[in-house]
Amino acid sequence: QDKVAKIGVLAPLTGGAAADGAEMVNGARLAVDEINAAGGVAGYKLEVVVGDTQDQAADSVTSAFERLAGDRDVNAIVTGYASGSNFEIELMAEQEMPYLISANSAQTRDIIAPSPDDFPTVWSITPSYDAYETEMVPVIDELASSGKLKLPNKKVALISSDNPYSKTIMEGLKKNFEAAGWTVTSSDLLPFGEISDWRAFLAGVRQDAPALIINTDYLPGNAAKFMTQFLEEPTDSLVFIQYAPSVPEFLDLTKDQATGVVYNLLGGVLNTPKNPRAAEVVKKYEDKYGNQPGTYGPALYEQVYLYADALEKVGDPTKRLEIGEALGASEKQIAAGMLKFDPETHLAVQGNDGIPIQFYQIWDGERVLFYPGSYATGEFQMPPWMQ
Amino acid sequence: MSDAENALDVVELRAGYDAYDVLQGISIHVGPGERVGLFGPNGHGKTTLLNAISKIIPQRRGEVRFLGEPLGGLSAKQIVERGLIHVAQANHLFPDMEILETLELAAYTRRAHSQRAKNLDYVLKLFPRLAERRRQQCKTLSGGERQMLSIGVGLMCAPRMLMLDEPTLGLSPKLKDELAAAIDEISSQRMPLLLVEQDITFVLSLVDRMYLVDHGEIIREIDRRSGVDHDEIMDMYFGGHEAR
Amino acid sequence: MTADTLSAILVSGIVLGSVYALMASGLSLVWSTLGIFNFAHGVLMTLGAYVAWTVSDAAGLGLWIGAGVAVGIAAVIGVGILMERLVVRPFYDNRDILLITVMTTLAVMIFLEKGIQLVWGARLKQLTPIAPGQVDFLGTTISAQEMLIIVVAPILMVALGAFLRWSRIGRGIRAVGQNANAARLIGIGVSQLFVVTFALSAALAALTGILLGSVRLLTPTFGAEPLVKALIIVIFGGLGSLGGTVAASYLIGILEAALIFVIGIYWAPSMIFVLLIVVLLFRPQGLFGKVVR
Amino acid sequence: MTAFGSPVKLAAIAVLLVVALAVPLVVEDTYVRHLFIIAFIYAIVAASWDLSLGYAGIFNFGHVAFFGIGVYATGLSAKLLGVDPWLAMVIGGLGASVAAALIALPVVRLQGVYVVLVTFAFSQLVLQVVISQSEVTGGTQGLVRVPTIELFGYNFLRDYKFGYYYVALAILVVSTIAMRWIVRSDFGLSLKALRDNEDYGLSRGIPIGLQRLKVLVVSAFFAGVAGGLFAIYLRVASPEVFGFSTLSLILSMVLVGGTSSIYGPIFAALALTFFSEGLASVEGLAEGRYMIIAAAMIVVLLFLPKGFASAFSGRSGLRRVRLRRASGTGAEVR
Amino acid sequence: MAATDASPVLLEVRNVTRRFGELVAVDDVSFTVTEGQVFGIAGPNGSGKSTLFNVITGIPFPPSSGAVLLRGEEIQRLRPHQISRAGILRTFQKDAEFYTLTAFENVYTSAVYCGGAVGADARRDSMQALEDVALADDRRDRPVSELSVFERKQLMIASAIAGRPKVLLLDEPAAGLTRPEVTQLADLIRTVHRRGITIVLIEHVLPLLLSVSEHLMVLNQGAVIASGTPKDVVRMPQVVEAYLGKREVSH
Ligand SMILES: Nc1ncnc2c1ncn2[C@@H]1O[C@H](COP(=O)(O)OP(=O)(O)OP(=O)(O)O)[C@@H](O)[C@H]1O
Ligand SMILES: Nc1ncnc2c1ncn2[C@@H]1O[C@H](COP(=O)(O)OP(=O)(O)OP(=O)(O)O)[C@@H](O)[C@H]1O
Ligand SMILES: [Mg+2]
Ligand SMILES: [Mg+2]
Repeated sequence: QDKVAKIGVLAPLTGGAAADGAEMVNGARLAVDEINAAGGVAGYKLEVVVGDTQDQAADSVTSAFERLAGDRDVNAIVTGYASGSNFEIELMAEQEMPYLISANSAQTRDIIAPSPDDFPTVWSITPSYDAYETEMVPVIDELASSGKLKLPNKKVALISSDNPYSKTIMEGLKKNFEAAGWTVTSSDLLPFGEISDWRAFLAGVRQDAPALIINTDYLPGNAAKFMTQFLEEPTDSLVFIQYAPSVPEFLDLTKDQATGVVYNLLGGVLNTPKNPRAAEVVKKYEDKYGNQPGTYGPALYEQVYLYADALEKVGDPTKRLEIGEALGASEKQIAAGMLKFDPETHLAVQGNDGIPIQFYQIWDGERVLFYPGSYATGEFQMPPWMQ
Repeated sequence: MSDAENALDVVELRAGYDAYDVLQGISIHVGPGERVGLFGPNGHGKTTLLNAISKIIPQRRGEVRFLGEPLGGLSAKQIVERGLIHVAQANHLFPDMEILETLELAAYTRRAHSQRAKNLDYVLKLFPRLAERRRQQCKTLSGGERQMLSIGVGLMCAPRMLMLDEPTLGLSPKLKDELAAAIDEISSQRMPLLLVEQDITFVLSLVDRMYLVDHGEIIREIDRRSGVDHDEIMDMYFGGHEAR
Repeated sequence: MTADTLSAILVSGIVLGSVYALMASGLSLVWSTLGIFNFAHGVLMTLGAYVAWTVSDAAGLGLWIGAGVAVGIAAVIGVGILMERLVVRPFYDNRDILLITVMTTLAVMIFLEKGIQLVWGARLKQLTPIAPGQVDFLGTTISAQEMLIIVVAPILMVALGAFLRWSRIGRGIRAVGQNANAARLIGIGVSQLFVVTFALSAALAALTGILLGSVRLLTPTFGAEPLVKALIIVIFGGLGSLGGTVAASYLIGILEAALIFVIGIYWAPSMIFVLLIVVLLFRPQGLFGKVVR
Repeated sequence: MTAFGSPVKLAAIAVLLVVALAVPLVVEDTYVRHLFIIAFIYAIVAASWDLSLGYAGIFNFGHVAFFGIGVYATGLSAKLLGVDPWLAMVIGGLGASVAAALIALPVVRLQGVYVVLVTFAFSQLVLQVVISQSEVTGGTQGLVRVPTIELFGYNFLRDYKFGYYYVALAILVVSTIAMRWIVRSDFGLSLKALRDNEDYGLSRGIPIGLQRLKVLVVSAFFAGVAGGLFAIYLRVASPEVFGFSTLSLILSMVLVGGTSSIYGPIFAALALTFFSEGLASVEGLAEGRYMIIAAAMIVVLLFLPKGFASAFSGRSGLRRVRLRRASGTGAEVR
Repeated sequence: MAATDASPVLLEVRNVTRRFGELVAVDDVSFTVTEGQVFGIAGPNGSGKSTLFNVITGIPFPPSSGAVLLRGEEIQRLRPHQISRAGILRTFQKDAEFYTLTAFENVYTSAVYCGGAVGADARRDSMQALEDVALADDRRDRPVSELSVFERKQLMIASAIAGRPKVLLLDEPAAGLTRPEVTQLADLIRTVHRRGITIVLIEHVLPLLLSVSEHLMVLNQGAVIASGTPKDVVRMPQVVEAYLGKREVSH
């Protein structure tokens, strides 16, 4: 009779983010089933228990956490994201609960960086988002200088919705573009949530006809609308949309309208022949659940494996501090790249030999990875409306 | 006692609110073309009786027949279609509707609809005030005007029998007289009438026969032709505590 | 301001207004006649759109969109009728019917919303437009589906208004809401009309959902934002008047479009709220409500 | 009607109180204690909402905003201004009261459902302000690491929620007593009177505007304090508190509990919290559980249209059978 | 206790008009009520009697123009509850009560908010008022919704008395009552009057109106068409024509 080590999964199963939540649970289950089929770890069978974070309100998250933590057999918790603020990190630290998290790495860093030693069990498999702000200009420059991208001018229009993720990126981009000598023609902020009408913004854009339009709002529905309305009267501009095009249904919603759109990802699945792990995970997921995963399915899958490795090393799930330590020492090729943690921030290390930033262009329903060159699966092309 | 000829037969009817019966098995009848009064102190079940007959509240036990047909299985709507019309006590009608609209709406059943124009003329002639104010909303009417409209609405329903619940409530003396004359005229065309009223003079001027109600039961039946006058009735009822 | 921007604002305002009119009129129908605020109105929209999607989308049955529209509306009418039976009728004669039905319809909303999530999942979906392509309207390009909404909304509103004002049943519906017992006494079948009203309102909800489902994206909470907008418009327009509701819809639609242009999309909704409060300070009975005391 | 201090009721409440005091001694499970704390907080919000919604008949849809203002006023003053967290909770209450006074300006002039619009618009405005002032409030991300309370050096953080349980219970008991006192006072009577008939109330000298203003301010204070406790206990202030799910959750506590009752919403808050969390631990019921809860709420209202409160107060949905009917015969009245 | 011509004026209505759009419901009406008087008002349906009460009390609306004076001070600009507190209390033609409160609480509320009494005083005042109307038995603890028509009318008057009125405006208190009840009501009005409360009475039930009023004013179409002692007024042709009809009036 095997002993049981339960892994808590915090996931928004109901509410607006339920699609993400389902994927998180699926990813974790996939890994747990596999590990158990292979005989478990260190004499333990793994088991998933789910805590529903609902709309991610503080009390829902805390209740879900307390329910998981109240179970003696739960000695680790994994999640894509549990709350907008990541406040639960402190609860984890108080109980010395091993906690692996994916999104909101800026919040994670803000909480952990001032005193990393207080959070020995909390680790983020997503790197710092700084690269979102810093990498854009060099990549565009490279495309332009290689002649793949012909820019009519050096103007950029930025738009973001009012959430910390999008807003921070937009502000960072603005600074970097200006420093590089670009003219930022607009940098509007929209309320966060569903936006069905982008026409007011697009009307302004059409007047300036900037070479580059960057939308950092990350909701896929909004992004789909944005593309549709942009294409009603397109301008000679490269369109970049943050994160949203990486979500599987973005392609279903926009169909051929998405061809030519550029996006980038940090900590997303690095699906390229150079990183076979990614293809393997994605395939397993598709085989089991019948649909393509986004970011969170593979992320949770990897988190469970990281935990299993740590458990293997320590041998006893109740030795939480040791498990936390083992987690922090991980060095592993995962679906998103090469994972190792920065002891100062507890975030994954970013970079081409760590978790790289990936630039994609959508082309005929395919996602073409064109940067960094070392991982590239194809070439950037001028979008159809610019040709 | 009852026969198929009767306009209305109520046999051993029980009805009430919530858990208790107000009507403890009441029996009355209205003969063909007969005018019958119901008289009794406040709160003793007269309104409840009319409500139960017209199915505003359920009939719990007993039977009600209109023109020989049992009403047990019918809905309030079907009863109105048969022509048994109940003009409710202090009815506030439809607050946001205009007078004319209300009257037109009142001819809702198919049968009433076909007589709409004629009845409307009659009502507006009977109550010229309603004609003057045809565009005024019901909720702004004065007490008496609202009472006129309630009666008018009853008439618009093309009644074959009328049940009036305190029709003179809040009417001026002159209008009361006019209303009595009008009711007299309507019912003299052999339209049976069941009249609930506290103004004993008014009742006596109109009915052929009356029932005295007390605690949800009939305690006495009086035939007008036997020549009682209102002081006697008052005596019967209130044991000498007569108004001056 | 150029003629171009003016027309863009106007067109976008008319589109918004038409959508609002469709949403609000169904809500207002039940509210202003029966005195019941149907919190589930938004989720009925969602349901109609999802059913239509299942029937017409390639991932579902893949039938013609017309079949989707028909089945969607029919299904939602059925749900509307069921709702009336189960969560409204038992409280007819209750003095607190307004508050109780707030609760019961809220419960129905939660029930259906979670049910939709269970059945269809949380991923975004989009309906095929009934009218594909784009058209030019007042010098601005919009999708043909939006044009369809612009055309359909006023036609439906006029029809509904005429129905309520002039038809026997329409007048009966209004009467029932104001005084059910008085309505019974003139031969109106009160429960039948409650059902008719709910069915009509459900049909409007479904149609709105289907029209909107190809302009916006479907999620289980698709109907929530429209519900809030409709709530605001119905009250603002002045209770008990369909005309007021429709006028308020277009007014707020155009105002919103103009505000988005002038102060941006970020503060426009708040500005509208501020304006609403200010207007109510001066017209406590709503914009088009009549003062009667 | 409330049975004024009936001994049975008093005894029942005393027993409940003793049980409530004993819970943490028996229940060591942190999770259950946590649920109690959350239920206590919502109970205060629901019961205080009933002051304006049930007793005064004001269609106030902004009560959750008062709660949210309490959350933020407390969170901000404790974290940014370094106010002692105990005091910060009071500031939360006061902040909510000030907001209520502001919103009362239009509300007292409006009739019936128009109040819904203004109060709802108000809560959306507050939300918008909170989100837009992200330098201060943390915007959509929220405000984390709100300081926690301390009492004579007692550490509330690693005691398995023992301390917070009693703090929440104490605040609940004190506010329940205060609210019961209010509704049974002359002021409470005048609120019910106005709800029944405004014009008649005016004709008996009751100042409508002033009473409404007072009840909004007072009920907001309780909601604000509850919000303060919420922020301090969870150590975070985030904008979801203004959201529709919070609104519908607490509204269902009020309505299922029974309007015009203080105890009803409190019991409903406990029942709903534990019922929904109980279902949450059943495998595979993530979405399904809300459907069950929704259906259960409808069933409760079908059998108890006046909510839980009517089940406790002898006066259930069924009216007392009156043996003596309303008198009115000439013989009786003399 | 009847008022004499020498009694000081308590309530004065001066050129009061109330319009509803085209309609002039109260048309330039002026009259005075002296201290201790029982002042009757009659008139056909819709002649503006209730509207007159409305504009005097400000519930629910003030006059379009004109002034209302209580003991020589203009009050038409006060807020409605202040007018009530100043001593003008009214009853309503349609049912009006706090229907979820008990009879006692109905009266008590008035004693507190209008009469300005507190605590034990308010309770004593309320009990006294209930005794005055003969409702002080166990019916006082019943919710109003369980009281009969007549009991509600008694209660309405009790709650007015508890508010310590200077002048009491009664709008058709006898509507729907049986004769013995009307008699009782007349006695009740006399009792209240003896307490020194001035009364203005609108009534269509003539035996009541004529037996208690000292002065009678008749309105028609919003305007005063007659004013004087009841005996004189009921004989005036315009009154017979507009209001009484062919009816014989015995007094
Ligand atoms: N809707 C109701 N719910 C509960 N009880 C009621 C209701 N309506 C009337 N009653 C009670 O039923 C009894 C009979 O009332 P009903 O109205 O039938 O009397 P009535 O003889 O018509 O008197 P009135 O002269 O006052 O109209 C009364 O005791 C009354 O309180
Ligand atoms: N808000 C209003 N809008 C329009 N007309 C109104 C309004 N209120 C009252 N009226 C009209 O003003 C006139 C006077 O009404 P009022 O209620 O004063 O009559 P009344 O003399 O009390 O009659 P009754 O004896 O029938 O009660 C009536 O014709 C009435 O219809
Ligand atoms: Mg009656
Ligand atoms: Mg009147």
